[in-house]
Amino acid sequence: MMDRFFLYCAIYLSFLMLLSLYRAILGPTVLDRLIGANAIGSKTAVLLILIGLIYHRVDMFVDIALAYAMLNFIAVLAASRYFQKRKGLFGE
Amino acid sequence: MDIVDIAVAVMVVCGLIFFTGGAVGILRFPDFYSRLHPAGKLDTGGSFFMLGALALFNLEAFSLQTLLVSLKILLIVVFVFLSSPTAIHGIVDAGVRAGLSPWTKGEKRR
Amino acid sequence: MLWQLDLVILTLVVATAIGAVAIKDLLGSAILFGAYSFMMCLLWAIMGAVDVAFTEASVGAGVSTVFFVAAVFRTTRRTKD
Amino acid sequence: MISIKPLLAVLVSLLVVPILVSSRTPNVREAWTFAAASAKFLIVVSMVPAVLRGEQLVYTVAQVIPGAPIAFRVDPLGMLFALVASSLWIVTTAYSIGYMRGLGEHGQTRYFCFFAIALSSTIGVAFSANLLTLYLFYEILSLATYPLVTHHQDAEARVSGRKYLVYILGTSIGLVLPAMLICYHLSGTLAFSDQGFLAGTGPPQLMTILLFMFVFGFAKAAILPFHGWLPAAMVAPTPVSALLHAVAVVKVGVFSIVRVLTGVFGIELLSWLNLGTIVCVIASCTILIASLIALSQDNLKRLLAFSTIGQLSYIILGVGLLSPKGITGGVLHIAMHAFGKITLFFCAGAIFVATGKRNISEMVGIGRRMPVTMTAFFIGALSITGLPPAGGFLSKWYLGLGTLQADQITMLVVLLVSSLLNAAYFMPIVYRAFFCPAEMAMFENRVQEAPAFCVVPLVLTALISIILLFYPEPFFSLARLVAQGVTGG
Amino acid sequence: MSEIISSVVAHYNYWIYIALMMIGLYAVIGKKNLIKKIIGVNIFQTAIILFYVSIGAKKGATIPIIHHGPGGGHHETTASVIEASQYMNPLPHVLMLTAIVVAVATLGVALALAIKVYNQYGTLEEDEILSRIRVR
Amino acid sequence: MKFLGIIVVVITGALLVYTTGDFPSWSDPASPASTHVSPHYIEKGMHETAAPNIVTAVLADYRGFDTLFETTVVFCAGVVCFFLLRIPGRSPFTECQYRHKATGITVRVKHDRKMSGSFGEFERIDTLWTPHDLIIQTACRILIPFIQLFALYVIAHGHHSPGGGFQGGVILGASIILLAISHDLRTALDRLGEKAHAILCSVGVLVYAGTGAVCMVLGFNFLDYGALARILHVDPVMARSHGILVVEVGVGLAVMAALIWIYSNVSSRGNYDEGL
Amino acid sequence: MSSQYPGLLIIVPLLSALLISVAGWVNKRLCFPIAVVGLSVALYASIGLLLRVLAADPALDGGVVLYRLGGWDPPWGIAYYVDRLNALVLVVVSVSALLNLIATKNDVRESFSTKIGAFYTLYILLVTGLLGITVTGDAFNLYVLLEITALTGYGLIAMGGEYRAPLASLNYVYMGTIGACFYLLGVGYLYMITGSLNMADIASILPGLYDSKVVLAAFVICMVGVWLKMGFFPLHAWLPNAYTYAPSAVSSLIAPLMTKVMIYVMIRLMLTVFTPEFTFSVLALQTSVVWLAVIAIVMGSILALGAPDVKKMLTYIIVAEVGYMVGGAWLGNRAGMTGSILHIANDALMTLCVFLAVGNVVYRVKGYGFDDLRGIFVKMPFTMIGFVAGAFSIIGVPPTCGFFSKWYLISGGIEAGHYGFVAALVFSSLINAVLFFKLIEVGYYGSEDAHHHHGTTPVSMAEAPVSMVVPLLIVAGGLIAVGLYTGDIVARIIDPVIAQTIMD
Repeated sequence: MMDRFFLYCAIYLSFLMLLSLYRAILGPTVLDRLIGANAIGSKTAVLLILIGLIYHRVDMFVDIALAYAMLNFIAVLAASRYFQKRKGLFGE
Repeated sequence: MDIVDIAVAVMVVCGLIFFTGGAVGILRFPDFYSRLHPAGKLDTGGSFFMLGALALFNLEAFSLQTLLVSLKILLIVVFVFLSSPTAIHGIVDAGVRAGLSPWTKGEKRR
Repeated sequence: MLWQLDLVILTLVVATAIGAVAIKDLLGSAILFGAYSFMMCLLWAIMGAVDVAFTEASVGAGVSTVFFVAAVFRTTRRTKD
Repeated sequence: MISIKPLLAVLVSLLVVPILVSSRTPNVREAWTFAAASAKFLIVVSMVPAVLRGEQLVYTVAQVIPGAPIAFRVDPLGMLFALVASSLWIVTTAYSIGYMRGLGEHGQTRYFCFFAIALSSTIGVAFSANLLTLYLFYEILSLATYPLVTHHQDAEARVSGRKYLVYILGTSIGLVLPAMLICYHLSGTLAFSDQGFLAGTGPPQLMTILLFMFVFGFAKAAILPFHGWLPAAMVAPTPVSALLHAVAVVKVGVFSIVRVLTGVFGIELLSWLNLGTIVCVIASCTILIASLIALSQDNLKRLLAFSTIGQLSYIILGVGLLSPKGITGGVLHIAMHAFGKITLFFCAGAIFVATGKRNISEMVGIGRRMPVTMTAFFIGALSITGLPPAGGFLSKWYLGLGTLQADQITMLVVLLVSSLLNAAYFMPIVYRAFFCPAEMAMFENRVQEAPAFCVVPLVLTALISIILLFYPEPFFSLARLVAQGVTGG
Repeated sequence: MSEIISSVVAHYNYWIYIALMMIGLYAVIGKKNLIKKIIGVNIFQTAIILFYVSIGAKKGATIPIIHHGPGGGHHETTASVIEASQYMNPLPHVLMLTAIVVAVATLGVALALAIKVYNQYGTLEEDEILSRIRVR
Repeated sequence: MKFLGIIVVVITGALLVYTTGDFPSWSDPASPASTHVSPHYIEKGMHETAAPNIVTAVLADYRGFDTLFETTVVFCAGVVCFFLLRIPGRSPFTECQYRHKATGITVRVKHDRKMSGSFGEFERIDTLWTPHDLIIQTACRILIPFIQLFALYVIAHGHHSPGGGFQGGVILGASIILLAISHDLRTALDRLGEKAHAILCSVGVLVYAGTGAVCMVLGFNFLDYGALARILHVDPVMARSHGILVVEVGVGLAVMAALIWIYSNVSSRGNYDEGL
Repeated sequence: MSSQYPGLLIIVPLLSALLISVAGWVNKRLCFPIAVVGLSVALYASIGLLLRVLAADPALDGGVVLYRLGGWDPPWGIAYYVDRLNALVLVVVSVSALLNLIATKNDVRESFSTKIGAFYTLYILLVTGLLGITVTGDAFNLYVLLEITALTGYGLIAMGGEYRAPLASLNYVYMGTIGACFYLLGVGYLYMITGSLNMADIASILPGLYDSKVVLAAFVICMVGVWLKMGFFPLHAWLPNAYTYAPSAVSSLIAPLMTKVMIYVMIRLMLTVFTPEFTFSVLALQTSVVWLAVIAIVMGSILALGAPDVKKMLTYIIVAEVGYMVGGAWLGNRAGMTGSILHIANDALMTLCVFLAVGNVVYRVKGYGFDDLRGIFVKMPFTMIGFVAGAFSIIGVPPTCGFFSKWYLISGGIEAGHYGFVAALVFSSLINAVLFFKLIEVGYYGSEDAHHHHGTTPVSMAEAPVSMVVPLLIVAGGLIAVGLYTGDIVARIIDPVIAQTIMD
């Protein structure tokens, strides 16, 4: 029962990812894309745990999610660093 | 259907609502700075509720191992709480340095 | 074996891939490529390949996007297609 | 009989190349060249008795392809050719020394090295036991003579070098190689045998095509229309022209054609398919056209070149007659023409060394100043025209007999007409050299004979040309053996 | 209905892998920007990884890590009989770990090369580079 | 080019889709892939290598040779990036400015001479100086030790849960990259200098290949960890398990160092001056 | 010890590469000796393997040396299979690599002075990868090794100091990666249908599955991948630039070996994994592939005619040579396959010879345009002897080895009745002759202004150092020696390989 519930939750979450993806693909500026990607990332970590629960092997998936949570923001930081170094938003 | 399951379901639904809000906010808010708000707050909150619920659910069959797993899930929450605001801060900083001006009412959506 | 989730994520993956290739901004491409690898990671997890998912998670989130951003930073964001 | 002598005969001049390269003074270098030439000649001569006894010396170097090893076989035809080439090398070496020193040419070491390599491959062609080995040495010869032809390294040499390579390499890669492979595919072997190995292996049309591929493919034989390289190659220093374009290169071409006709196709197959006539027609066309062109030449060496083109086809004509006498005559003509033509070239070179003149029109009255040279020239011309007392008469005689034997009267007419033409382009030179009025002579008193190194060889070859009429051994016996072998009688 | 779904499910993964692969291939052939091409190459590689992992999936099986006792560590505590059908096929996973690593390594090298190209020509567009070469 | 691309893509895609008709259906337990070789790994792997994570067992033992070269590929990438991009010698700036963090005194140093001794108290300020961002730096300073700890856990726990040398190595490398991003490339390189990570990279692969070579010296085949039983005084199965661990450590080292190497070259265009 | 030869073959170079990498940071002078030692051991091991394989009785165990890595039995672990075919390729690879290493020592020391450790590391790893590809019996392992060679190749090529090198290398990255991925995909198809990755195991399972579309697709995809990697004609676009703009020490390693090893892989796939029966009778691709090869040969030759400099010309010749070998292998008869295998060895040697010579010229003259070659015969006589030997071999002049493989290829074409292929081979020989004599002429005649009668203006001799010339001359001598031993090589090494399969 709970499995089914979690499965629907997961599908719903992936639907939400689609919404964020819309922003990530069409977002007018790069920073909007960045927000979209970040949102996708935070949902991914949750989805990983959900999948682990559905598999009944959450002890195996939790490491992945942990690593994910740790590393997810490196990319975001890196991308934001791009602008901190006095490079413009549009073009060079 | 014991009490824990219900609690878990409620928390998960809460988390989903947060996430929905976040997603809709990211989608619908007019400009970059306002979109940061749902991205920063609602997603973090959603993660908190969802992960908390899952940690709780995991504890149902209590053992040392499941406790460890639950602690790890909580650790993820901690990490999300630490890293998500930092990331958002970085993005805001980038936006400011890139010279993006905030949206004011009446302007076209961006 | 979660074929329902599998179908949804697969569709997302294709959308992300098209986006990453089509966007006329290399930094955006790099970011979307990061998102693409998140999706891939999920996909591996769904199909039960935990080790692959772990690798994809650490590589996609931690390293390859950073490399892309660094390379774009050192070259240019401009692209004609 | 297995013997390493054929290999030695090939290798002896190759082995001397490193010594030549490293030798410090010209004298040492030339001494070594002489030594190699003599050694080669001795080795070749030492095999003559065995060949005359009817034995064949065989030596296999490497098994490269099943049915086609790199192997040597000494038979009468090869022996005859090797004897001519190796004996003339000695003479030419002496002549080269005189010529090159006389003109102070550059790059003499290179010249002698490639000369040695060319001679090696000539002997290799002569002794090759199968088509593959023949092709191998044929190619090496083509490549080794390129630096000799283009020795002057000027614009003219560049043009004629290109022409040379295009003709020689183009035909050998484009025609001979595929033809050889088709032969191999048909019969599974490439080894020459007296009766040929192609009989009964393929349809007549294919045989005809193969024949054309071979005859035109060995472009060194300068059969029309693949003759263009030969006059062009006359830019080379005269000893090169002499040895290589009167003896080695062109004779290798002719020799290869003869080898292929007799050893690959076999007389029987040729006569059955009536291919001999085709060969004869091709050859006679070449003879007549080349002689006519020669008539209009003013440059002496070019004239000699066109004469060579015509004379080579005599040999092919002789073999193409497919009659024992004709083959004897053709094969004998290899030797006779070699001695006659080399004399002529030597004379041309000697004149050039002594006077710097190249054109016939400038040689009026030269006989007074250079009597020895011009006498030798006269003898050579006689030999080429086929008149006694020179050796050429003998081979022409046999060729004539061959046409009768083969019942090809047309060919006899061709022979006679071409002999007349030969006389027509040679005799005016001799006449003007000796009998022109003194006031018309274009030379001053200080012109005299070329250096001794130049003169002695040409006298020698002229004498041999005469001697060969009266004592044609061992060439005559060898030629008869060849004819006996290939016609089975 | 369920038959249609099952037949779609039976090949859906393979179609998607082909779609991804073609996206990558198109990016490599059709795009002119060098970094876009690198992204294309990477998508191509992940498509193949997707294909392999799809091979390895097995219905009714769990992830290829054997259930072992809570003490963890010693093999004596394992359940005595392990059925192959309980666990997923580990081999494609192993292969794909290697493939991912290779992909990352290739990515690094390709980016380094792209930077070098940019240093030399000042642009990443292939046609501009070619015109610059021609001018030179 | 675009048109050609579309044609090629459509044709190739159509051919590939055509062949999917004969594929065994997705996740079919009876497909050949699941029935020929892999059951052996699943059923015997645990008994033969004492590693519950079959993927690790196959990766580091059954197909350990693949993994050796996989590590070598990463090593290669590091060397290639260095080879291509690194500009040897001093940075082009002849004069550098350092600021003492506590007092704010600015020191000029000629020819990029290193500040001796208490370098940590100074920070470099010059045209390439990056803005000082307190929030990010602090957050990262807190997070990095945990990330590294977790990475070590992942390497060591590869037998029992997903993870292993490669994943752990990537996380370790990523932590240092995070340091470089949040602070400065120079800061990261002060922790782990160029020479150090270059040598570490090859040492990592050497650990792996050396383990195999030790087996060879002991008279077994290359990478046959059973040979280690003699050295470690355990039974061959446990020896295999330990062998896997040693190898994973090597992989982790190599991957970490290689990623840092690639990052520092790519992000600084080879002059190791200023990172992203 | 001798049972460990296959292990030594790969491991010692690998270890030496790692040690070089360390030594590059400690003491740069150690790099070269370590590299020499590593490759010498590899050479020793490969010769040992060849002898062992030759001594093995084909009837007994198929004449195959089996080496189980990690001690696991083949379908589960990775195993090396060494039979006569790959023993031959092994020897060729290790000999060429070692000679090139020694020959280019001075060049490398001058052009890569600061990164000498990295250079030799990549060099040895490249050779390791090539050796591994040759020796491995596992389809996936081959992919990994392929990537090693590719990655090192990318790095080495881009470091030429040439203006266009990085772009050429980057294009190579795209095409090489796509090619390797196609190969990987093909292996995946095979794995899906057979469940195995071991080549011998796959070969034993496949015969029952010949009518499956998946096997067909696997074969075609593998072939496309391999063709991409070897630069077979329509897929060759990356090759000329990459090989031309590579530094000369690298192009003389990569140009001879990379494509040849890929052709070996193709032949291995055709003969061992998919049996000839499948390749030639089930598939209807044979004629079209040979025609493709014909186009490759013709186009390669024509493009070579229009090449602007020496190296470009040689690379287009390589494109044509790839056509030779692919066409020969796909003729579907014994002679063609023999020629193809023989040409792997021969072409490796002659390409090595020519590229070494060009490397020497570049070392002295600092350029490889046609104009840089003026009067080169006087300047560098020994180098040019080597060059001419290699050129003759490529043209196909007996007794150099190039002639004999061409012989087999042409006779295969005649046997198969494929006269287009025969004509293409002859045509390309002629074009090669034109090309090389163009070069030789330029080198022979010296500067244009020397028109006067007695030759050229004197040019002083400036030969490359002995360490560069001697290996070149060894290779040049080897060309003739291999040519003379063709019979032995074919009878003892190549014939048994083809005999194991059903091909007549």
